[in-house]
Amino acid sequence: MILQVHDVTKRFGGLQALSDVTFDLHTGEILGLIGPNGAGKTTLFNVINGVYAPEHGRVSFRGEDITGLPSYDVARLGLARTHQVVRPLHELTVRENVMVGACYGREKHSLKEAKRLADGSLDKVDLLDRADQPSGSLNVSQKKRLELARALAARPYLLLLDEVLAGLNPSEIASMMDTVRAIREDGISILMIEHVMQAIMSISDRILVLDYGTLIATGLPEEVANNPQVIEAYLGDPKMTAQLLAE
Amino acid sequence: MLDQLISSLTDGLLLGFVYGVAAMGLTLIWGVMSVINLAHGPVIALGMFGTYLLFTHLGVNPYLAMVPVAGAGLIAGLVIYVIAVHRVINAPHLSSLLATFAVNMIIIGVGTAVFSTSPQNIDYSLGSVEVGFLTFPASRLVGAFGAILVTACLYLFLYFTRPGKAIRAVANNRMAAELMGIPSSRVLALSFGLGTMMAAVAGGLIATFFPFTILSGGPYELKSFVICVLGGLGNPLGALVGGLILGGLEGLIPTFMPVSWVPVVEFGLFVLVLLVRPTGLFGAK
Amino acid sequence: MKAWQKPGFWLPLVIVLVWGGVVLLIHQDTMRETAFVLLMAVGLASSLNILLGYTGYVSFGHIVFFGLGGYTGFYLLSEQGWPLFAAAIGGGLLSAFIAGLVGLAVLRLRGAYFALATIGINEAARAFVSNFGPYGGATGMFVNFSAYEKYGGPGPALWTTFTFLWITTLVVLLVSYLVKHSRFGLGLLAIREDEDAAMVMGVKAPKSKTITYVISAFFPGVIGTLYFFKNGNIEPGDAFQLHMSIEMLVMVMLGGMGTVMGPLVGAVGYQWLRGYLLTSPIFKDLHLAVAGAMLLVIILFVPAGIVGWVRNHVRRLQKVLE
Amino acid sequence: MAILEVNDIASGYEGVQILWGVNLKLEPGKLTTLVGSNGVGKTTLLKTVMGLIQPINGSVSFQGEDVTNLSAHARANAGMVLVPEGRQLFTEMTIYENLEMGAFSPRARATFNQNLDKVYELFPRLKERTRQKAGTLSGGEQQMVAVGRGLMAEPEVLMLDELSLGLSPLLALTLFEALTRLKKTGLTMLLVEQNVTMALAVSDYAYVLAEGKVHLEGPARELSKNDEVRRTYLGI
Repeated sequence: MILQVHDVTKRFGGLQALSDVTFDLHTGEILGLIGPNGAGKTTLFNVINGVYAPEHGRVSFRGEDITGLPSYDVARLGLARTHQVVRPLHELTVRENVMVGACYGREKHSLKEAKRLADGSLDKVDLLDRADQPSGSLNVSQKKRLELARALAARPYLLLLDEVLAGLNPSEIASMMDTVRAIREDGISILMIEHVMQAIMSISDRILVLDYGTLIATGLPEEVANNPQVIEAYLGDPKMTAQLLAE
Repeated sequence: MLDQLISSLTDGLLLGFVYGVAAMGLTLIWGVMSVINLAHGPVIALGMFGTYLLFTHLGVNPYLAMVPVAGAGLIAGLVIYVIAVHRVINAPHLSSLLATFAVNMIIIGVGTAVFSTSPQNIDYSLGSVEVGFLTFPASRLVGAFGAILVTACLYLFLYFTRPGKAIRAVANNRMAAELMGIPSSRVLALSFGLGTMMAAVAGGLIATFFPFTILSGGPYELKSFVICVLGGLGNPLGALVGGLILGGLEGLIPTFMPVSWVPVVEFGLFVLVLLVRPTGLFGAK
Repeated sequence: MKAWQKPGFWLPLVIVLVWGGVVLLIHQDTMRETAFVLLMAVGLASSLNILLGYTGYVSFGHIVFFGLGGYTGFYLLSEQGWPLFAAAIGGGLLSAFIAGLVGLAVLRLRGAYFALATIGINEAARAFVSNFGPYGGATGMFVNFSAYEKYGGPGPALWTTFTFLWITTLVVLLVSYLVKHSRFGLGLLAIREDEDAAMVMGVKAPKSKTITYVISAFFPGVIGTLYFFKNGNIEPGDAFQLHMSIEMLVMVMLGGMGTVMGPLVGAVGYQWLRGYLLTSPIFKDLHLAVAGAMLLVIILFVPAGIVGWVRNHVRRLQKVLE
Repeated sequence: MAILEVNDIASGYEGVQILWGVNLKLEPGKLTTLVGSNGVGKTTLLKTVMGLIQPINGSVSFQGEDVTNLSAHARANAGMVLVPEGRQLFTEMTIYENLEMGAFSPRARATFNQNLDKVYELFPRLKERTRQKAGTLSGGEQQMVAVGRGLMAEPEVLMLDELSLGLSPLLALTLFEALTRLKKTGLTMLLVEQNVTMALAVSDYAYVLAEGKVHLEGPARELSKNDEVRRTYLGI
């Protein structure tokens, strides 16, 4: 068990963003996290990696309680993530961006060593030929790859991926999926948020479904896809629609 | 002892009203567009000189002179906004800080060349007023009334007129305001104009109390920072209360310790409030 | 490639090295005075740039460290009889210490709030020193004449001070380069670009920012001691001029923030312009207004500064101008 | 004739192109729905239509006139009104003031009182608390204010971005009911929704956006039976 989330609750003002979320992530697993917009998926990520402290509940990573630890300490334990809205460090080059990940990740590397590692992870995501360009000049798909490379360079045990496929075209999606699979082959566990259903259903070992801050379903992809509660969360309640039309 | 305490407190509070007006201009601009106007001090000084020139050369009553001074302040603000501020409104804070500071340098530079730095004063006395054992210059009382009047006008403008409400809407959510058909750029320019108008009027009022030079706006700009932070940046009514607190402190402190400690307390408090309650003493958390 | 093989590393150092060397060789008083003002500007602007340029935090009251350090160094030298070198280091250490104390708290503030707080700290320090007996209160201190004798009288003492300033400036530029091109500096640049993302990557932002604040406060303290020793007296009005703080910012912006060369170019350019305007018969009275207008043009149209602009437009010079 | 026409719009932000030639037409008096998965560019399209984002290519015409170069506030004055995603209320102002700001444009001022009555009739809950600050309301009430504010602008076309986002099913239902009542008044509307079933049920015509282009279009009733829509959403 690499990650255990137990009874996590997070509020913003009066809004209940997460309520009593509990799940485990097995070592080497790809766990998909889905749910409609505003369901609390990114908030859950933020609680796991220490951007927010939960009001209630526990997060433990590789057997260690990391609840409430600042995000930089969590990162140094070997938990890396990407952001939904890509956040490259604009004025730095692509390579320098990835070097930040290597220098401050799980292993503390010198600049020289970080450079070597950075080139390695850039190669893995097919960005090596852009290494010397300023990261602000990349297009969206390259920025997504850059974020991934940056997270990989930290040599994490667990990777949180927040919508790495959003905004990509089908061929880009396919190659990104290959990259994600290759990362898992390297022994890194993955928790990923995704809206591109076909992709997440095919790549995940298990799926979690979040709706209004509550886990409404957990299971194998095909189970989840046929769960009436999940369909309703995504497409709306057919009974409610009938009621609306009746009026 | 108590008499003295009350009298110096009253003195400070009366002055505090005028500080409040100066700070209100700064806080209005911050509240609407998140710009700290470092040209605030020189505009205060221009208000002083405007009132002085109208009085000395044209013989206009200094209080009446404040009407054209206010108008000129509004126009000056619009011009400053269009030339120096509009292009950096969405840039990092450093840009707008330095752009308004550049305006500060230009005003001080031209002002020094025109007016020199020798002190001037408005030679117009209203005598003094006695209330019980308290005696203070009548100009202070009129100044305080002027300040209350200006605050009331600003409040009525912001809450009961269309342009005023548009300013609040733009301050609150510029994109939504634009979607509702409010021309946000023009509203920003108007807000900046109003902010400098308040500074000019405050300058005019202060000029009736003390001698001044073109550099005299600086200390009031610093005081305005303190007041805005006490009252919560972006909160005009908070600025008035903050002004009273500062004026009160300035009145009270000298009865307990040497007057030279006043700025230590003021700026110490300023940094403390920024750290502990950046939304101001009465702002929401 | 080793650091000394890179022009970005040695170019600024060689410029200052040759410049100071020439002044020492020619040994002319007016030339020394001009060079003193310029090197001081370079040193101050470069120190500020270590904070402003690398972390993006806008310190509007950075002159407080020049004032506090200057006062302390001056006191040690004049009242306690310390040698100039030790007193200057003492002044720098005091500034660094204060920055460490204040930094942890103030650096939590972001953007304009941080800028305002630094103004407040400067004003509070000025007011405090005006009341502080050992430092001479509002009238300040005059240098004890015996302090000059160690260096063979007032004239030679000025040359010694200049030499120290020259060395200090070289050290600032060296440190500026080394910080930028270190693992630590990479973390700072990450903070500048996106502090929250940097923390998620493992950069300990609070600690890194405070260390940087301390470094960028140390040198103004040293320079302050040298400057006020040269002047022979110190008073609160001169030591904590908000105006000088902003001039430092302008120099950094003019040259290009976040580069090692930028503050050097900006400081020399700004001081040269200022000197020219002050002596020109046409602009003499309007020098401040003209400088303001130029600043405005730079902010509005060349926000990257001179060095930044050149780097962005002439790719070949990117390696030369760090 | 279409009241609003989007011709071959290419758009994006921060140098990232998201839309690659979108065509759309709104027929007067009809409710049109735009659906598509997350991140496909629905909000970008609405923002481009309103002039908050300048398109890379293409044009927008409204009532037969090209408005591509008009500012957002000028378009609002002409009768194009967007109820933006995330409500974007004036949180520091009261409900009444929010509605008042909705009627800022000269064309809306004349009918202020009638529109106010209409909004209060549609959402009686707002009338009870006109003096309450909008920021203190619940999510559903905020959405009512947002829609109400849009209606106060006397729109010729009302665009609604993510009407039911973050609302509980019951509140979503309330808002959809309001939508159907507005439809009966003959208002032209463009709805962006993630609740596809409900959106298609109330709409006349629908567009499905995928990969930055219009992927499918047709009468809503037909699309609601189309398996392809379902597939884009659930990946089955």
